[in-house]
Amino acid sequence: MIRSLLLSLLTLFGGAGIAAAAEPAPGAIHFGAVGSGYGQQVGTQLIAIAHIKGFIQAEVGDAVKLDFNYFTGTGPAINEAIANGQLDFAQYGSLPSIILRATGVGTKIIASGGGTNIYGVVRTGLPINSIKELKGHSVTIQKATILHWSLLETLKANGLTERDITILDLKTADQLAALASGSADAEFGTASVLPLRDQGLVKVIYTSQRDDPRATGPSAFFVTDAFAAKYPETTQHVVNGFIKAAQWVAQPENREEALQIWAKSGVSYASLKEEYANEQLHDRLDPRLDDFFRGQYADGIDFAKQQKLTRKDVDLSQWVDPSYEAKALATLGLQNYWPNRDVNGAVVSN
Amino acid sequence: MLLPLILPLSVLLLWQIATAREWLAPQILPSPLTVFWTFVDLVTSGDIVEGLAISLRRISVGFAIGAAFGLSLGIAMGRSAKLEQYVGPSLRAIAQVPSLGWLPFLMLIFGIGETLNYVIIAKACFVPITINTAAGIRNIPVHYVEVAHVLRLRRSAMLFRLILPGALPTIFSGIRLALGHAWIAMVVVEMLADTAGVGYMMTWGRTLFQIDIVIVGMVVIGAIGFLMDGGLRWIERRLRRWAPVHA
Amino acid sequence: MPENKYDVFLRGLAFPAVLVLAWILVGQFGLIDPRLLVPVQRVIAVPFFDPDGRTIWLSLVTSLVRMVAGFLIGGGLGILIGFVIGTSSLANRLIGPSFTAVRQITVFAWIPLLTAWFGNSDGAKLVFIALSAFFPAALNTQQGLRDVPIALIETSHVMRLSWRTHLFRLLLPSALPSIAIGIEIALISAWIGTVGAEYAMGFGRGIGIFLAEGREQFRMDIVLIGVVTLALVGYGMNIVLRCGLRRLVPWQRQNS
Amino acid sequence: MRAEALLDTRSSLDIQAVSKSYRVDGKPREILRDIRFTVEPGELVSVIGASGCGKSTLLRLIIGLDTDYEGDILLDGRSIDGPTADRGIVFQEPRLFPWLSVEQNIALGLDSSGASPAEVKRIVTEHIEIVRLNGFARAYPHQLSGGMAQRAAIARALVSRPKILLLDEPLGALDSQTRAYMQDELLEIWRREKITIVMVTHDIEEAVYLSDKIVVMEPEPGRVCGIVSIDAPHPRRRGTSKFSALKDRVLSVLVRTQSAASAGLVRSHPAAQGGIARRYG
Repeated sequence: MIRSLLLSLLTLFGGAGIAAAAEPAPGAIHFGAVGSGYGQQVGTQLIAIAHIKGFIQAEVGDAVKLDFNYFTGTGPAINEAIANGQLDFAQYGSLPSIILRATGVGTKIIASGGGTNIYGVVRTGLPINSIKELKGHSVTIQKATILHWSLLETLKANGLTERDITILDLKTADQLAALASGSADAEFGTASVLPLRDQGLVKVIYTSQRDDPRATGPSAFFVTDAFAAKYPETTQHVVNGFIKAAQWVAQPENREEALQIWAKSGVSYASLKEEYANEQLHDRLDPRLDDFFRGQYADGIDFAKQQKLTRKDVDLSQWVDPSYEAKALATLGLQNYWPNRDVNGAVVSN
Repeated sequence: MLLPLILPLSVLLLWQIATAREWLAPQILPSPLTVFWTFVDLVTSGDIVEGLAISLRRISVGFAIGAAFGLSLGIAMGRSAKLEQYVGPSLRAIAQVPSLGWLPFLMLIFGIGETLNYVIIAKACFVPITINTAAGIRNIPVHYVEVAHVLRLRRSAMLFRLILPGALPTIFSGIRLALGHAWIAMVVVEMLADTAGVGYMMTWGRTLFQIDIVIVGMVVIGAIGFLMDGGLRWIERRLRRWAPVHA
Repeated sequence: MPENKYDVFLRGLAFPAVLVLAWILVGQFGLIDPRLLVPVQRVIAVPFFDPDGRTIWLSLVTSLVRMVAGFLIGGGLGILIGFVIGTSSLANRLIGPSFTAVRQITVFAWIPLLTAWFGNSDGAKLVFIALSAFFPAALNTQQGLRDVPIALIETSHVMRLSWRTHLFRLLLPSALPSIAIGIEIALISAWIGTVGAEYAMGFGRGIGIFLAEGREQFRMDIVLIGVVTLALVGYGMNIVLRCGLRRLVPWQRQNS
Repeated sequence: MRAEALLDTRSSLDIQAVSKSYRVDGKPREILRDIRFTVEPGELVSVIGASGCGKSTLLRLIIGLDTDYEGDILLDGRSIDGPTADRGIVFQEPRLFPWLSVEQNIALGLDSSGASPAEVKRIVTEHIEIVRLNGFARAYPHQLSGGMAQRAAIARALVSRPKILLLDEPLGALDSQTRAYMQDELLEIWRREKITIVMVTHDIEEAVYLSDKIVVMEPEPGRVCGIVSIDAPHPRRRGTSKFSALKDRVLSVLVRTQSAASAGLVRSHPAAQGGIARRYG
């Protein structure tokens, strides 16, 4: 009531410029994503490109302050921040977001964030060269993350189950210590394990990119229900910016600059280069909410239920809201820029 | 008297109202009933009992090791001023570094697992017990020491009749401090770098964003801390029956 | 045996000196994997020459500011609550048992709840630091007031002192040594709380995050310098407080 | 036969030109200067003087707590070296270990004797009777009155059958009634145990009432300024004119020295009391 009153007053005295706008612009928009290491406040995802290259700022206008937060605490930390209303948008891995959704905190999936390559490494000196040989050994991961999911998926693909190995649930830094001290024989991790290999501590026996693209860790871009309800137009602007960032990254001539941007986060340039080697960023960082994306998320939801990570069911169809993305693609004329993939990642149509 | 119950009950009531009226999202503040049923679940499923058994075993072993070393070194330092001058400053500096600071190294040396827990808990006990034992012995009134000399007490009598009972109050507050520190250190290690125990259960609750599990963990940790402290007070009272009772 | 202060000081240095020497030797002969036990000179150089290591200065300042803020809030509230339950028997019966019960919860166990409530923001950290400082401050204030000699309280009653005089001439000065100890412990707890909060909550700057990041990147030199800094700040604070508090309570005899 | 047994339990003490100084702030400060007197076997000798005259220091030298002095202290002709079983001491405060019961405290006196537990038990029980603490064997020190605690301390000093008993103002902290009673107890023990006693006191009446000989000291530095022999038989009657005359004699030796008259005796008493009150308050 009061706000609409104020609004009409504003319209009266404020002039015609914003008179037509049905919604007031938010003073600031808060974004969250996973960050790492020292260096600047920047991450290694699409959102970081949108941030540094100013795609979103350009869409929402300079009057709106954009606040980007990169969390070292990964999933749980972002969940907590969303639940506390500290974030309006976030890009992070599927499992933590499923856990949050299951508790009933309102979010919408508005774009895919692309996949993260997952590496399986073992301590150097151990006679283990394949996933099958992990049987009877201890593997360290952080539970309730895409790494957990990826490990179990990979085991399944190799005819092993959770019971064939010992899982040590540790945070990244502690995983290093566990490997270095010999408490753990193997680790499933992201590109952050590559420097360890370069130091000669571990050898890589598995990468999802090479061995099973479906086990590549999915991520998504979210908006909170509260924000989307209050600022539907701004939400659309943000998604437009996000898609523009994806389009920019997809162009081969920008690859080098993108890697440089991500390297500011503290993840080494060499690691990033290797993470995306032999691959088009166009394919890996596909923002489309297609069947492949939905398939991976559905897998994640099943997994979370099996592992008793969630108490309530998550209905994916209620959760994914493709309308913003569709509108953005139409606005930008990019309907056919990224192909449709089936659940296995194969291109079905264009 | 009902007076002490007023505050907890009104907090509980406010909590219930807050959740019933959804002042706070239930994900952030689950209702007291949810917490209660989670507690029942965790007890009947054996999760809590199992976690507690692990935690209590850790604390017993770690405490035993730390106390044994602490008492020995403390007695030696209390009796030899020279040893105290050599070791004392380093020990007090070590006391300034919280267990959290040691964690990175100890993890590399001992790996992740029970040894690490024992070492950290033992260290948490060792420092306060050593410092307090040494201080307790040094602060035994010189009056009594003179009596012991005049009576030419043997070494054993000196230790068991004068030094230990004389230093007992100080040693005991060291032990209580040590057990408190040990409990904290253990919860910290379990929360940060372990895969079992009550502390891990809480971190897991945080990961799953199930705050009811977190609250249950807090209550359990508080209750155990309370019982341990109460138990030690009781033992101390029994050991100090010679002391006049304060009104 | 004449005890020269200088001699005693040197003896205290003997043990750390042996340790450092062992460290240097181990490094020289490569007895332990240098990735785990970084050579001394590299650790010392880190805060000055390494671009990642140099962030320690900003981290340290951030942590100190955070600590002081949390300490002021928590310590202040602690003294207030301790004062209330230490002087009013009604308040003591009303709040005392709850206070004792809540105190038993290891401060660290609050972190998951605080992060759920306040996120990983500075707010959550501040609350945690305040909580760390609160309990020792409250406890020692209460104890100090409870231990005011009955004889003096009776004297005050007999002289029919006004509440103000009673408070400022008897209660506070008498409880001051205990309150001072409470402040000392509260500040140390606030420091540990600061590092712990940063370490466990992540996000932002601070010496705890510096440490956590060093670990995540497997930079033992950074971890080592972080821990040393942490210890030095704690030790330094202890010394400063001892001197400061000694002035605060001039009538108390100090045992050497 | 009987005479030999007596000789065995009594000791003589010979203090020869004993001097003692401390270093205070780097400067030497003389505490005792050229102390000389002898104690015959079985004698009860009091050392009296104002506070600060080094009475207690002297006792610490005799018992062997402090061996850094000039001159000689001979016990039965042998110079002493550290505490031994043939000398017992009772301090001004009882100094009972608060965590031990009365009987455990007394048993401490036999710790180094090598006596069997049964023997210890027997001797301790016997001495509890001597100091009339029957029924309090298992009491803790805080449950005893000042007089009872001091009797327990005396028993602790006696169990090892010392040849000489040193008393450092043992009754100083007691009220006057208990004190008078304890003086008689002490005489009784002295008589029964046939022991040599050296007692430090600041109470002239007490010295006159108990002693065979009174060594009068003056302070700064502590010196002997006179030795008064009391040859009256026990029990002595306090009110008599003879008793008063003896007191006057001792007093006259004391007042001869300026410092004792002005600063010493008059002020020493309340000051000592104040000190005690602080300690127990």
